[in-house]
Amino acid sequence: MSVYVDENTKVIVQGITGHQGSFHAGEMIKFGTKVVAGISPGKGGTKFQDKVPIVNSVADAMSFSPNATMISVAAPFVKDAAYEAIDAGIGIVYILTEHVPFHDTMEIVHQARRKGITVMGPNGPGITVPGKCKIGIMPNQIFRDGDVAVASRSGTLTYEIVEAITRSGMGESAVIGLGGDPVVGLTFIDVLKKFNDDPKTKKIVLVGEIGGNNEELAAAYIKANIKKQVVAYITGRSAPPGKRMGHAGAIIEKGVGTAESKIKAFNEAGVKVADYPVDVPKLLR
Amino acid sequence: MSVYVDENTKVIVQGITGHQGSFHAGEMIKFGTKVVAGISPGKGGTKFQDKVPIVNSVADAMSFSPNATMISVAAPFVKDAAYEAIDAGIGIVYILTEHVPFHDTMEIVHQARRKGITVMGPNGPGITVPGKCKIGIMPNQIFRDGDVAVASRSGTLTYEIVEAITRSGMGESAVIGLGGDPVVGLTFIDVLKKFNDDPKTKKIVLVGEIGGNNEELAAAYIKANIKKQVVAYITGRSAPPGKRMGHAGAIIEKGVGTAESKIKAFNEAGVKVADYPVDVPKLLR
Amino acid sequence: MNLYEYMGKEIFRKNGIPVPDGYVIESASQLKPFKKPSVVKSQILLGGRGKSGGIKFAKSDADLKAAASELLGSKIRNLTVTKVLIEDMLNIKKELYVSIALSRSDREPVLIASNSGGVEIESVPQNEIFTKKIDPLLGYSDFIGREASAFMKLDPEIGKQFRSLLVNLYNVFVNEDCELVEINPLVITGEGNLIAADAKVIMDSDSFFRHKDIVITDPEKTPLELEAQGKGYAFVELDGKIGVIANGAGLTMATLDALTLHNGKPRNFLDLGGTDNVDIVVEAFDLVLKANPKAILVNIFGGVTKCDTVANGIVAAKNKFSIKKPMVVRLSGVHEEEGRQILKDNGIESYPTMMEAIERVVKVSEVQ
Amino acid sequence: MNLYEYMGKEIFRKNGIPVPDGYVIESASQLKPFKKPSVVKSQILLGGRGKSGGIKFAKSDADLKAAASELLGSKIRNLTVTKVLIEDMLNIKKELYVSIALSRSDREPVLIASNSGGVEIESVPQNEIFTKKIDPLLGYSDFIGREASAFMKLDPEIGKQFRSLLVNLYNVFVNEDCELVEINPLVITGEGNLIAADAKVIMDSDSFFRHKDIVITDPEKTPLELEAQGKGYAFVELDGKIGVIANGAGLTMATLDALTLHNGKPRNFLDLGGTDNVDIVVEAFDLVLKANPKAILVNIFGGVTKCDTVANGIVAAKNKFSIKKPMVVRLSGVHEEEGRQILKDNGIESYPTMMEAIERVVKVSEVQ
Repeated sequence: MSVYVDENTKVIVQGITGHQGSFHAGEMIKFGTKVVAGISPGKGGTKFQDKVPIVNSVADAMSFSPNATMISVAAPFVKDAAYEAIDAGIGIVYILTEHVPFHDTMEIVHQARRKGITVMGPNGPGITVPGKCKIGIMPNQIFRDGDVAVASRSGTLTYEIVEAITRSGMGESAVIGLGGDPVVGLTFIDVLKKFNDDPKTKKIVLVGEIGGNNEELAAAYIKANIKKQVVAYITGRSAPPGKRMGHAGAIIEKGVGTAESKIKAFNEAGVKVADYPVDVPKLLR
Repeated sequence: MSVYVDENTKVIVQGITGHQGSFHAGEMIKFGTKVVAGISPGKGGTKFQDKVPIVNSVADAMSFSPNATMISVAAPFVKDAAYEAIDAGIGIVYILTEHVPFHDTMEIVHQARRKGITVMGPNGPGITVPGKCKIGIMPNQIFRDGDVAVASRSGTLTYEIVEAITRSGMGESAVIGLGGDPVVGLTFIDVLKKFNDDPKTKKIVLVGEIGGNNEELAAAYIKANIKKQVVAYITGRSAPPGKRMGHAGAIIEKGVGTAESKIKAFNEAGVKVADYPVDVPKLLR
Repeated sequence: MNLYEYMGKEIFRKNGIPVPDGYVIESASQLKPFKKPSVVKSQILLGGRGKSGGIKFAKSDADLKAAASELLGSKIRNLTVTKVLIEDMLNIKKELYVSIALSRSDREPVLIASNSGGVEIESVPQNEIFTKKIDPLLGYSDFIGREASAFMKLDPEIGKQFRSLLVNLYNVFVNEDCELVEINPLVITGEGNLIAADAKVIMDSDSFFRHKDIVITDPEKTPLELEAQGKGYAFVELDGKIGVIANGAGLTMATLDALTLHNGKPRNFLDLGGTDNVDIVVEAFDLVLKANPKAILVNIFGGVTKCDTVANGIVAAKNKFSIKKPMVVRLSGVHEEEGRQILKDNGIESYPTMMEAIERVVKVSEVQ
Repeated sequence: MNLYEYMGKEIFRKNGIPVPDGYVIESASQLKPFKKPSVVKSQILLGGRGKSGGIKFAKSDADLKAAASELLGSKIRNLTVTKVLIEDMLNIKKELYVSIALSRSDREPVLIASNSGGVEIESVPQNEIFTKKIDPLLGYSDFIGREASAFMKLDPEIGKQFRSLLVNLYNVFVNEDCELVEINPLVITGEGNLIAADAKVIMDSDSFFRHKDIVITDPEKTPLELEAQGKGYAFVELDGKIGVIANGAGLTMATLDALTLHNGKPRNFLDLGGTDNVDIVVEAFDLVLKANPKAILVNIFGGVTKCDTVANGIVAAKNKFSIKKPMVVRLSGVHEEEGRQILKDNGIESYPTMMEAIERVVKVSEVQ
């Protein structure tokens, strides 16, 4: 097993007949991902692109032994779709959808944790292991097989950095988007553990942003546990303090969350922080 | 460790200043149980029987490192008390109270399972390991240290059978009441596993009753997994069919639940079933 | 506690589950003028009311009056009909089945649904029944209804109504603390609507402290059982002749079992519970005596309930009610010797073991 | 989305959380006659309103009129007061603090409470602050309130009111999809009542599909931001001079960062999102032009959004709005070559890397 997924990962797509679902399912198939079934209630019995069977429910898709699902349904229906996947016991639940109410995500994440299931997203680009499996919406052509693992809280910015890595002559062992919402399934620490255990991964890139304390916790974890080289980029340095979580947020996250705090934490953990996305490959020695 | 508890088990009592709580806490102390603290909101700082510290919350009692709690609060407050104990991470939550709505118990049991916590009861007599620890309301004087483990869905009837075992010259390695409610924390199978793993236990007695399919499942489990001698007694043979769960119950439990069904299942598993409580010791070879 | 159909339907109505328009009467004088073809349904807690003649149809005012008059006061399998429900007749296109029930072994609710309704669900083949456990910490979620609808091959419009009904049915199950909510048949009408033609609701009586708005007298209890319930006793009338007082539900049931195996038929089940109070014992005798048994057996294993307290209660009851009927008492456990001495001093026979007492009471009841 | 105090209090009132009697006005002519000593509170979304003069007290009708007239239309730290809340003055005995907030790292709500209210909670020592995570699958349970009350050393009667308030506060947090519900101060009155003297409520705007009854215009957005929101763009006005259009929130933010590090000040944040539609690009230019920047930077990493589509959009916008201001475009990724050719054919300069484009736009904006 590579990081979370590999060439044997069988993927279903909840909402495969939707605009986003069908486009990205098609791209995933082009990438080489084993898309074994699509879900579209009421359309069971038809096929996607004349090949992939469409069924009415995740329960019906279980005969294809899926290990992962991509959920691409409208935000109000995401919680139900995720519960359906968790109920069926699918190990990886990736939620493409944006604008999911975070109260729904909280419940999804807690229920998934209870059942030992990994949630990726919502509102993230998914996961790509070059040459093996892509689940999500990252552009197919930016990757090259290599030894740099990337985890990011962002979408397009991730592609920018991945492409810079690829252009520099290096390649990627895995690229994971955590998701841009206030509440998402994965933390940097979750992913760092996987990167650390993956023999193929030699170098690690973390792409963080302002808000929350995910980066600060990751920095402390790296200092204590990670021997592989880690490089970071933090976006939002120039953002005005404007939107905050009110006073209570400051208490919960103990005054952290600014770009300065995150950069400082990384520097203290021996993690070099790039000023520009394009600088990331230069810092990877 | 004996079955669930032993001489090192530290017990707290939620509701220690109540009528039932104080009486049984006193009896448990006489038995030799290490009662390390009692909970009674608003009475923190006082003592029970001039020895046992009383505190306001389970959180406050955690400084005494309890492993188990006895909940003896009025039925409407049981769910909250159980959640409090589970939240604090106490490994064994015994609920003495009767008339707890089973919807509350369902939630307690699911939450406890999620956190790896054992629930005993509600509406059961608790657990006794002679010479080591008693949590609950079984009369102190009926036990003798021995090698017979008893699990029962009943209260007083358990004492009747335990006393018969003791009078016959044998003794008990552990006695557990599952609780008499429609929904309880433990099944016979849960307890059989513990009895099987306990080196001191050589013989096992199950005291069942009509309703549900706990006994039938236990019989199948015994047949497949248990080498120790098992003897059973089933009460309710003479009960009129009167109270049933409606038609749906029959579907769920697939036609089982009668005394005949249970006795048949036990006989097929090689478990002798006593006609009268007093016959149990005679069947223990 | 089992609710009458009309009570269940009232709960359904409040929770957005469609039921036929209707009203309940206790006397034919309460009948409203005939408007539409109607069903007149006896309110008794029995399955198969139709087959037993408990349901009649009315196509005219005369029909309606005749049906109501005939049913009210009639006996159906030993139960007297005191209320009938008058409802608009449905244009039935198809009958489905749906219920949510407690699974004791899984400790969670189970949804049961079938395309084959209107018959006893036990008679429907397993492969035509959809079952799905519902996690009580999560509750109902729409995918469950989608799975059920697909299994039942419901057309999209009916499937939509069905899924919306399931949301409400689960709310009833949870909010009303039910052991069972069952709709059989759930009717698809000719007009394409889904309507609950029947309602079976069993509530958990332990939950009544949070349903104080509901004042219900358990329709399945006898007057004596209701009196006992009011006084806090677990008491069930049976059809034998030996009155029974014991402590603990299991021991009481074991006492009835042992009596039965000795060819002695119990008159009642009465569990004293775990109290140590003379008055509780006296009150228990009052209830048992009202059931008019031929003999009385008291079977006590003393623990929280001490034997001497019970003995004092027996003596007090004997004096208060001038009991002449034979009484056989078994006392064992805490304060056994003191208790048996008290009884002996008052001329009441007692035994240390259950078996001796059982044998003795069966014997004395036979000579009565 | 941050709610005004009066909106939060309306939600509190509906959910059984005690708030002072009061009403909101937008003009002094809406004042009701003076009855009781009152507080006149500017409805602006700023902490420390009191210190900034945004809260006034009225002990007479004349006071009231003076306070309302003075506050309405005044500016407090750059925000214009358009509404004031008139409330009965409380007889304050003590001030507490309580809130429920989302903890992003734990992905669950956290209860925060302190005996020291009425000041910024950040200024209260850690050991005087009670915090407790709440499991979203279980919700609030009374033991949490008991622990908090004991920590805060509330007397039993106030503790009871506090626990009942927490039940309601948690309901608000969940049912209204809040990121934060905060009461500071939570007042203990001389009469022994617990009353929410302030209300800070932040709702999750992604949840608005299930709060259709609530029609709220985000009070913190500028008119141009509201227009952009209505058109579905993530758009924020800033105080620089370089207009920015990029795709993806992270890339857009990184673009602003890079501009800033090059001493170029962005005029706005505009995320095109992941669409592949010429009109979306044209509309984005409309918004950015309304902000009147000195130059415009477009930074696209093509994926779902293809570079040639964006290029066509830029050309269309240039023609439609007759744009004369300097534009610098960076196109990279899917259909990059085609896109850059389209721009070249229309006399618009473009670069393959972000850094080149940043350096160029900073340079051209300086000469404007």
